[in-house]
Amino acid sequence: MSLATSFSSKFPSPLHWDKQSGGRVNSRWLEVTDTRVKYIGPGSEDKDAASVRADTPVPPDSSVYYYEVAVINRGRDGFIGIGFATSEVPLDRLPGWDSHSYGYHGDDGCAFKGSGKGNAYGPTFTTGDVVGVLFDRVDCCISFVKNGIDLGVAFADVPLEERLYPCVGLRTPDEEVDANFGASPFVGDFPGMVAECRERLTERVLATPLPGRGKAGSLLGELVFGYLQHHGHWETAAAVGRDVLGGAVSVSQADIADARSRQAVAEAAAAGRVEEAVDMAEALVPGALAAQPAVLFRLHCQRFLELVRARDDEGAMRYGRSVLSGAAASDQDQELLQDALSLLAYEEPEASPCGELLGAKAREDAAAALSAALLAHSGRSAQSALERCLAQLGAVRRELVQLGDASAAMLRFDKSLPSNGMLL
Amino acid sequence: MERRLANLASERLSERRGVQELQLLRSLRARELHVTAMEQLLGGNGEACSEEELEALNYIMGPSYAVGDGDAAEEEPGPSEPPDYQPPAPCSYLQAGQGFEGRQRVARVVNPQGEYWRVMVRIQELDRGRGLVSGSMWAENVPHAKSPVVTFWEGEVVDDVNHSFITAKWGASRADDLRHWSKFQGFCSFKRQAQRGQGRWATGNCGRLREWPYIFMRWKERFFVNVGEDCGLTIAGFYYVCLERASGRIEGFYFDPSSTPFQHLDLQASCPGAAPRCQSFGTFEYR
Amino acid sequence: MGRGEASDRRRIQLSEWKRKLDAVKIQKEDTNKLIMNFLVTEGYVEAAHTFELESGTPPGVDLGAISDRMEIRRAVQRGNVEEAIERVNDLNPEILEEKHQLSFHLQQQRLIELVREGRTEEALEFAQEYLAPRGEEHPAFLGELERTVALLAFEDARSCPVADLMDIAQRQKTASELNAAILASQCQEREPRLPGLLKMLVWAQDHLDEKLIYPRINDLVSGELVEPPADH
Amino acid sequence: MVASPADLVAKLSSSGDRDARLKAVRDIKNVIIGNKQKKQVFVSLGAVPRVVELLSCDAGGPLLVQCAAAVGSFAYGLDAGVQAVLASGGVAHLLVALSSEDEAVVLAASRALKMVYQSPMAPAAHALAGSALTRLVWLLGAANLCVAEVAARVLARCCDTPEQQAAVLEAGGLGGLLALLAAAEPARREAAADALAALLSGSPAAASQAVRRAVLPVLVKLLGCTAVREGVPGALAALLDDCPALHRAAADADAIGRLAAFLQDERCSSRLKVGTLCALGTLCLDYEDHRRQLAEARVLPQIVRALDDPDAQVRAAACTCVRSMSRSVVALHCSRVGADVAPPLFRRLQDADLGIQATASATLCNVVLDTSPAQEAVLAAGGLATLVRLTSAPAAELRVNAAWALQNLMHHASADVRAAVLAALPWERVEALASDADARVQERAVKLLQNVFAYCTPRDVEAAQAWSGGVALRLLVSSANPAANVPPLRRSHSLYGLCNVAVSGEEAGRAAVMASGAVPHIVASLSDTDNAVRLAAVWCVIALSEPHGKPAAAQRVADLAAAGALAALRGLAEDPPSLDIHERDGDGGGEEGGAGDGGAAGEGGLLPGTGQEVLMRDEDEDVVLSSL
Repeated sequence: MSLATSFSSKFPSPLHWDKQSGGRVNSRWLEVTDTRVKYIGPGSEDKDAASVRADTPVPPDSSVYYYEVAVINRGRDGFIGIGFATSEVPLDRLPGWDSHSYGYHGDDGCAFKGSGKGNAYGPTFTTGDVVGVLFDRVDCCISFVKNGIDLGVAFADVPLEERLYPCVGLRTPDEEVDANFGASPFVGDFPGMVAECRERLTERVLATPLPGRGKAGSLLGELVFGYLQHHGHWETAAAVGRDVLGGAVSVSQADIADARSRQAVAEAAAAGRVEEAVDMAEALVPGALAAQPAVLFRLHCQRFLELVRARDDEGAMRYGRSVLSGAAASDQDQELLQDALSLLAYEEPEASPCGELLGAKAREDAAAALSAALLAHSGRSAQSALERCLAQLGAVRRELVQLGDASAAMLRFDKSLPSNGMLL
Repeated sequence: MERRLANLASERLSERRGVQELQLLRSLRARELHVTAMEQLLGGNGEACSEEELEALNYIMGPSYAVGDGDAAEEEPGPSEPPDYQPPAPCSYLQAGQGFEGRQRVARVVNPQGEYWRVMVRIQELDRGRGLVSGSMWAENVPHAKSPVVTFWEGEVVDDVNHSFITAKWGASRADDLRHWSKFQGFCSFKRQAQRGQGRWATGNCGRLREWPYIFMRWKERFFVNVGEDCGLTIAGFYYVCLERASGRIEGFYFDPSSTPFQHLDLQASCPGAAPRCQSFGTFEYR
Repeated sequence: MGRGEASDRRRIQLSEWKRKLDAVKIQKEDTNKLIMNFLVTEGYVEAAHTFELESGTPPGVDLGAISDRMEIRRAVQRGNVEEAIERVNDLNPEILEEKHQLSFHLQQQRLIELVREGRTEEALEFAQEYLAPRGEEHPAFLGELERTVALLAFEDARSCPVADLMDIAQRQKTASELNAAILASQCQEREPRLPGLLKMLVWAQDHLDEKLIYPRINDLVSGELVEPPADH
Repeated sequence: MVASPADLVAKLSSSGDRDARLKAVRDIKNVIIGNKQKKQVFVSLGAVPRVVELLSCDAGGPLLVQCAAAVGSFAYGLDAGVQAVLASGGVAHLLVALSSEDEAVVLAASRALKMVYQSPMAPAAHALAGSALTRLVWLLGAANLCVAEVAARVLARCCDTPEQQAAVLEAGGLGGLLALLAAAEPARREAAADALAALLSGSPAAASQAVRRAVLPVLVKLLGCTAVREGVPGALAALLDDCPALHRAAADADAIGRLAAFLQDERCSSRLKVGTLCALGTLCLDYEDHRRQLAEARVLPQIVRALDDPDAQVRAAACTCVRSMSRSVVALHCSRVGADVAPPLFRRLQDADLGIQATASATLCNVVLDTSPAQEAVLAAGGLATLVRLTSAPAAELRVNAAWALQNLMHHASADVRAAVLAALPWERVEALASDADARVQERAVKLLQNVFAYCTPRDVEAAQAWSGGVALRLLVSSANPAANVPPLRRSHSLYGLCNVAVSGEEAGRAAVMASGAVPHIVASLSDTDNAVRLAAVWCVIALSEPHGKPAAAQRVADLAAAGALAALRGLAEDPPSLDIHERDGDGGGEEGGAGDGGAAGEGGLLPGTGQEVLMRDEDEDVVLSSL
């Protein structure tokens, strides 16, 4: 059913009309079978109208919802209403007559919203026509599509808190319609509609002004510069400082030296020369490790792992007992320790469940943790401003999506990024 | 029934001779439908319907009392197949170029101008497929108008396909429809086939309108051809119209909440200079 | 009202938020691509080259094409409009064919440069030969045309009422108009992606403010998290 | 500063020195790009053929690229340039270049072709050899979207004849175009839609429905997209052409309103006007409510003005549009078509372009109807004289329209109009039309005659007879003769003509018809196989048998009976029960209810009834036939 929503939803999507939804006397004027509805009442006057709701409302987390209704028979007068309504709306009138109810009517092509009097909207529709209904929760509007052609917005400012159900109403004899909730291909170009909605949204977002031009007058330049410097791409950083920032900033030799030595420490750790790394770190930023027991513990573990890796089981045992035991402060530490020790139980520790601890990844993590600790201790952040911004963006978006925000769900962060999957 | 038929036949036989009579008799026998025809020809003055007739009409037009009464639905579940309704068969008097002459009763009370206008109508175009008809209407000795006032109207033919008896526009309620249609005796007498047709011919018994001796229409004037909107006349309303196919007689009632109710239109198919029942034929086509 | 709102919005403390941040994994290669994309679209070819060497990030597009574009831009900035025109036409003849305004501005710039070099004779000839006809073709340009030709009327163009044309800023203007046109013709996005992402961040934070109280980044340059204000 | 144009041109064909030539071409290119005046100079110096020549000789990539660019520039924005390029066979060479190995050359050639094909003067690329075609189709999928777009633009010009369309489809153009239709950039989509429309136009709508339906929404969307709208209306018109099923859909999407808006825009280019007017013309051809929408859009002044546009294509398009509008009384009224439309229409009757004359005269057929608010204006503008003149026009199309217009003008003609027509139209012309080489004209002549005698008085009939020197009736009789091989349609109208004479001419008229030797034809026609003919014949009988009860009528009935009329009529009555009998009873009943005494039904009472009989039987006809 994800067909009918812009992305697969954890909520159910409408599948068919709800026979019972009527309740009131008029429901028996309708012959409801699955997605088909036919009017069999007297059809004399407005009070003979009868509507039916879908089994479930529009998934609350869908950004764009779409369904189609094929008019099988216009019946006597083709008083057919198609649209949405909340569960509170009584079903003895055509959609659009009551508040919290929206309808497009076939006989006059008018759009009704909470009133018995409609506004001129689109063409009339009749036997053989297929009418699509698009609920765009990003722009908070409902529009209709006739035989694949977009008729434009019918209702703007639709309050998103309304739990709208797809809804059709019939009014004169022989009127019959069949709905397609996505089970079969749509006549309208739904993916196209989603794409357009996304474009509109992206445009709006890109219209947001960027604050703070930054010290050197170029926010972007500085972020890029900071990033390059942070990761030690000195040459590029220099080039950016010169070309982008017009020489307003430049790479200080001190920074380079400082970073280089930090890099050396990290490299040592990454190469598995843990002791050496620790000593270098101590020399570089005295007290940094003492200040961060977790990191220190991580390094100890790494040391232990190196011993295991070197198949120096005895050494490992000894080291484990003397240094590691009792050094674990947090639960995470405990966990790590257990896994690490478990390695001793195997002939081929690499092949054991915790084998990956002996991989390069583990080393790099340790190295990363170490250099982060050093940075933190010398008052620098572990991440560049740019990375922090991106992380924030990811976190905020995730939060929005979880809160069922239609727009955020629609925004393709990955689309605006070089590679897919990032931040998602 | 049979007796009346026989009477009529012999009555005519006594007046006529030869092949023609024989043919007439044969033709009369040939069909049961004529019974109805006989009845409405012999009986029924053209005035409004009786109470019981109105009741029956209610029934036809979709009974209001039936709403909410349960068994109504049970006893008559809607047919699963949409019935094939048929439009009225072509009629000699309903085609492009056909003229009509007569008068419209403007007011019940006599006004200085007199209570009638002389009216001429000409059918301009007929689109059977879409059930559309259009034409122009000349009204003479209209208050404050030296020359005849000419309007152009567009109409719909009640054909059970595109248009039903229920107007549902131009400010006409179902009650208005009922009240006006009922003024046509040709409409009242169709209660005899009445079943629940909800404003169309009885669903159980389709195609009646095709053979019915009357054709029902709604004429809506669109604009004044030769005078301005300020000519003191209104075209806000529309006409309920009933054409008797056999004789080419047209009756109509003007409906406009804000005008004198039931202004009555009474026209006869006419052809300038032609003897009765004679037609002369023009022809034009859009290019 | 405002208070009511404030009170019913959930609060997320720094610690909890940090955990959420840690959950967001940012691949270095992605960020590198982002940087490369910035350098490329902005046309910092040299930096792009260096970055490719230093980080091993592929530039994705043919740096040659960019450097063409850059050289064209620089040509204008240097005042060598003729060279710029020739290069553009080699790159894509449609650009100057279809963008009358741009090609007018280039010719205008050409005149300005001639004036700058004091080649008044040529300038005059050029104006008649190349600028005047365009004025006739596109009356919209007439005003600008007259201003430009006015340069020739003064002894010292630098101190005349239309001296602003002699400004380097004028070159810049023409250069960037040209640059944009070329980018457009290469159906390459004019904007790098980085600003887009930052705008998204601003937008998304504003959006989330309606629903939550949480640590924000208010100063993008520093990227510092700001504790949510304690509510009382 | 570059060398003088003359020198440059000279250098083009300078001795073997390739680099010199390359430089020359490049210099020329750089001078002319975006510079109309310079183009003019070089064109008049004969540069184009030389550049094209270089293009043809395999001179290696760089030179080809420069040449292609130069040719493209020449072809852009300057008619003389386009002509020069076409004349020197540039297109063919560019098409060849498309197949080059060198991508740079392909790109350059594509761009050049694009420039060429932006001009309406561009040829229908019938020259396309199969290989070039397959190549183009292949290029539709080119990674370089510019190339793909160009391929589409060129293909759009390769679809003039069914053969070409077939060829493109054969080469698999459809798939490629549909793919391009989904592209992001409006320009590409427009190119694709344009090509698709061209590819489908004229093809049986049924066959291409699906594709058309797929294209329509894109085009409609593009209507709203200012960037590319130039070509969109034209494409739309082509797409909607003889595919009424789509007209509704298009109108649903408010196509009419949007198109009309284009016309209101002062800066509306000729190309845009042509496409828009054509599209509107197509949309308003069949549907009354579409005409009304257009009328309500209040752009008639613009449309009428377009009738006098300097650009012939615009004039033609405007004509078709006005013609569609004029096909309905309401539209004419609502859109205030009236006096103002007549003069330009007449100017168009003098138009150099025959097609325009034809459409203009066709439009006239509609605006001369007595219901048309423009009738007076047309007559005042000397319409009659013009129409009469056109009846002897060499082009059959014009004669048809002239006769048609006269027929319509005569329909329900007022006394004045009737008199005016008879005065302006010499009887010889009518005879000429009646014996015209073109059958359509003959038919119109008879219908005209039918109208001459319709709805009028005995004096009118006399006048008409006098006008024809008494032979009008004879003409009708002869063309009503079932024995002569006259198509049924014309015979039926001749019979109506006779009927009209009898009805309008009253006693004298009836006598004249009886004496005209028409009776045998009428009676024979009563049992004609053609329904319309029988119907007409019956009406003749009815007319002749009136006024019943009068001895003269009785005599005529007797004569008709003697000629076998009654037998024939009885034959008609012999058939399964149907509405007719009923109707006839109604008729008799009318008598009883009405003034006349019961007896008055008489012979006439039966005969008209019998008339109705047939009248009411249109769709029972086959049953009748089987029973006859």
